[in-house]
Amino acid sequence: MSVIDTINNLIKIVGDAVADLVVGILGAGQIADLVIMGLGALVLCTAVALTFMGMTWAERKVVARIQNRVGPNQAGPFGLLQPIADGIKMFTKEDTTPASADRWVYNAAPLIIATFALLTFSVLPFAPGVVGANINIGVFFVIAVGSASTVAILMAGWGSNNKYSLLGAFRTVAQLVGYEVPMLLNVIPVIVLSGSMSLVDIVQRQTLADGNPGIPFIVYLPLSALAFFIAGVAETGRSPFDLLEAESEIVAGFHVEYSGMKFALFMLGEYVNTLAVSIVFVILFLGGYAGPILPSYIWLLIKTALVFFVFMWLRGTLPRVRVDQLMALNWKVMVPLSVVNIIAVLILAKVFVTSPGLQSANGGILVAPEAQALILFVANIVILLSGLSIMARRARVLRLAEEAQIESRRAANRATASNFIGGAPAK
Amino acid sequence: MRTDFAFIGVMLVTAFLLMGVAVFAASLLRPKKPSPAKLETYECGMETVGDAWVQFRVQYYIFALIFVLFDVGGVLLFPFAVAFNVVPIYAVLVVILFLGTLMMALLYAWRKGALQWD
Amino acid sequence: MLNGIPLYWFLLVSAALFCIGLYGVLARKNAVAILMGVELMLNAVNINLLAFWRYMAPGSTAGLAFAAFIFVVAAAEAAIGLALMISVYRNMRSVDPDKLDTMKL
Amino acid sequence: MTISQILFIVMSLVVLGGGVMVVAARNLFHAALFLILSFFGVTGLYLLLDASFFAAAQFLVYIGAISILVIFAVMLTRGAMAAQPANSQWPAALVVSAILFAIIAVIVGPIAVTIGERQFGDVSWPSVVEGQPVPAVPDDILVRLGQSFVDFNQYAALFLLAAVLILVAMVGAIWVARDRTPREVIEERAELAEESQDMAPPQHQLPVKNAEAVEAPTAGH
Repeated sequence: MSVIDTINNLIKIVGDAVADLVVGILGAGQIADLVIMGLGALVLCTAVALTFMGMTWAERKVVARIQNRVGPNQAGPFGLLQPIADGIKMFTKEDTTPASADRWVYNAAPLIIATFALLTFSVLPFAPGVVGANINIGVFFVIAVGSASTVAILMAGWGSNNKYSLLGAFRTVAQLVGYEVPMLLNVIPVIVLSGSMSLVDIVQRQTLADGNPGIPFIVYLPLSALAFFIAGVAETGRSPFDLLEAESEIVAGFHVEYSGMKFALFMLGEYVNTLAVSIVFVILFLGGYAGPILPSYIWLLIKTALVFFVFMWLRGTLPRVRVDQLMALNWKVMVPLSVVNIIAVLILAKVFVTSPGLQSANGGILVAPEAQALILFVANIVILLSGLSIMARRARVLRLAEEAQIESRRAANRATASNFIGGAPAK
Repeated sequence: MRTDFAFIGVMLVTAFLLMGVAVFAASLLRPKKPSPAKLETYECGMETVGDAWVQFRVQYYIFALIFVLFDVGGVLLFPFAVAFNVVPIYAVLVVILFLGTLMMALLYAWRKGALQWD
Repeated sequence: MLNGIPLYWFLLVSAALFCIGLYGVLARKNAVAILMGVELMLNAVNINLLAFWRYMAPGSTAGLAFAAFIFVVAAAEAAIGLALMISVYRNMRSVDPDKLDTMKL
Repeated sequence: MTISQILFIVMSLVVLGGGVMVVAARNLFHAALFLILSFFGVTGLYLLLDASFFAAAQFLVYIGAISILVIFAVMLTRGAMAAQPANSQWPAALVVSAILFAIIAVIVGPIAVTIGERQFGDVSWPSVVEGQPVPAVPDDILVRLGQSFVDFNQYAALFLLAAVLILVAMVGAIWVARDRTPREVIEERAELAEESQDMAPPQHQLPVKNAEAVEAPTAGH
């Protein structure tokens, strides 16, 4: 085995060595398996938690730069020790539970949110052969586990027994739960193209037979990728969809009563969810860990960092959307466009097939993968543009109607005013 | 496949225990000096008025129900998406019919103003 | 995954869940709680369907298709049932089925 | 005891314990949370049954969606939280449920019971031969399920019926739950009054709430 192969498969080799060690100590059997799995899970959780700390630092630094500030620069070089300082603070800060809180519910909510955020990582492939659990329902599992956070948010809102918390939890859930629908719908074209829900298979479908990256699905499905990304931003409750922590309106939303470690767990849940959405986006649309020259896990890291940078960029620049805009964007734009897009992809993928086997089975026109990608790309763009133009026309009609209404009201006001002046009885 | 789900189970337990340990360790490290004022419900510094019994608007419920119905509709599409390569071409028509019916539901909600948040 | 689990274990659990749900439907004083009981019963049905599918005909899709249909039914039932409860509550200020005997708006 | 058996027992305890608390909890919000716990246990049972897709769907639909709906409904009808969890018939309900469970347990259970001439229980389920492993689930079961959803000889009708059910549920639920404007309320009540006048001699005007708050439809009726 060459040095390059060793570097490429570093994670797998280390993992196998540890597994061999455990088997050597305990002997092969169910207990050894359990210990290996436990070690793997522990390493995974710790790695994700450390990434969380790094993410908080990176986000502060990047958003500060975007807004012409410096960001953390006191603790260590470039403020690199800031997350550790934060951690120490979180650990040692007094943690009050309101006297009127529903104790069990109040304490369980942050644990649930953090646990299920971490659980997502058990099915994500990080490199060839490096995946906690390669299950046949991977994407579906990720979306399903992501929906657990809504329950935890409601628990936090209720458990605090605080008006702001409960209202914040309600608003959050009612507004953000809807974005699960476009998320579900936009995964379907990807599954249609790859023929499997397993994340490993989806990455493989975007990789050529010789291991080089093929055409990523973002080229096939730009509209789906865009909608999935927007839905992902909204699902994680980040700016510009961060209505759940609209400080100016409902203080800090559902976690206003939380402090200390429990508050840290809510933050961890948010950032870990963001990381998970970034990685899932990379896997679904950017070809996952596939890439030339560099080891695959480095490629995954680069691509994920890129997606997360866009997240931070949005946070640094965009103002918060209004509630009604948020709902309208979801139900009146993204869901109908996604459904139209699914229909188009279904028809086109059935008519233009890429393998002779499928052609002989179901008919259709045999084309090269590049041609199929081009056809789907054009269809996606056409749907997106026509959707946008319909929206623009509709917005214009609404605006004109509103202006006409204002104008007529003004005219009516003028009429009454002149009446009053003309016919007012003298005192 | 089975060991995969076993790993998910182990991951669930590990993550939960890890988070629990973090909270427990913090409870050992942190100071604990409760006072009645500290334990009051936070209301921007004002005296807390009443319970958290707020009357909610029914709009929240309507959005939730639209979401639930679309959610189950989406779930039914997943097995079809996996089987897409092996189904005959008329199957696409069935799914289009399915999606069209869902769109009719969305259109109804739209026309009734249920998608309008105000 | 079924090492040493006989089919009737699943059937007994499902029967017990169904009866718990039935008790909830018959005995609860709040209509929302009654609907929770109905959800429990639908879950029991689904356990039964999937257990029979797994043990008797794992190659067929009949049990799975009907289980998926039950999901839709459960969602529709919850949506409409709870909407009714909210509407009733708005008009009557109560969701106690014993008090809802007027048949008037 | 195999690991599967232990897991099954744990999951069943979660399911049944959650279920019991759902029907016993005084606080409706707690009842809803126990309902979620019960759903979570059912997810585990589905995994034991190798129905992974259905486990995830259970998680998504029941825990992520239906329970949200239930909690919202609990909140919206909050003033009505009963001080007593059960109505006056609860002993009878308990007896009925227990008898039903006993009957089912006898029928499906392993113990043979002879009542009169006939013997119940101890069914040897046809294809599950004692001591033999259950046949494995084919790997492409999801593909088969997807195929059967769009096959008119199988469940295409059911599949489309599901969409229609969703449509009908949407229409019905929105119609029932949505907030009416005062004008709509008045019109609806006027219609109702008209109908009742058609059926019976008029006795009194139906009470109209907030009639003075809006412009009542003066002409037309």
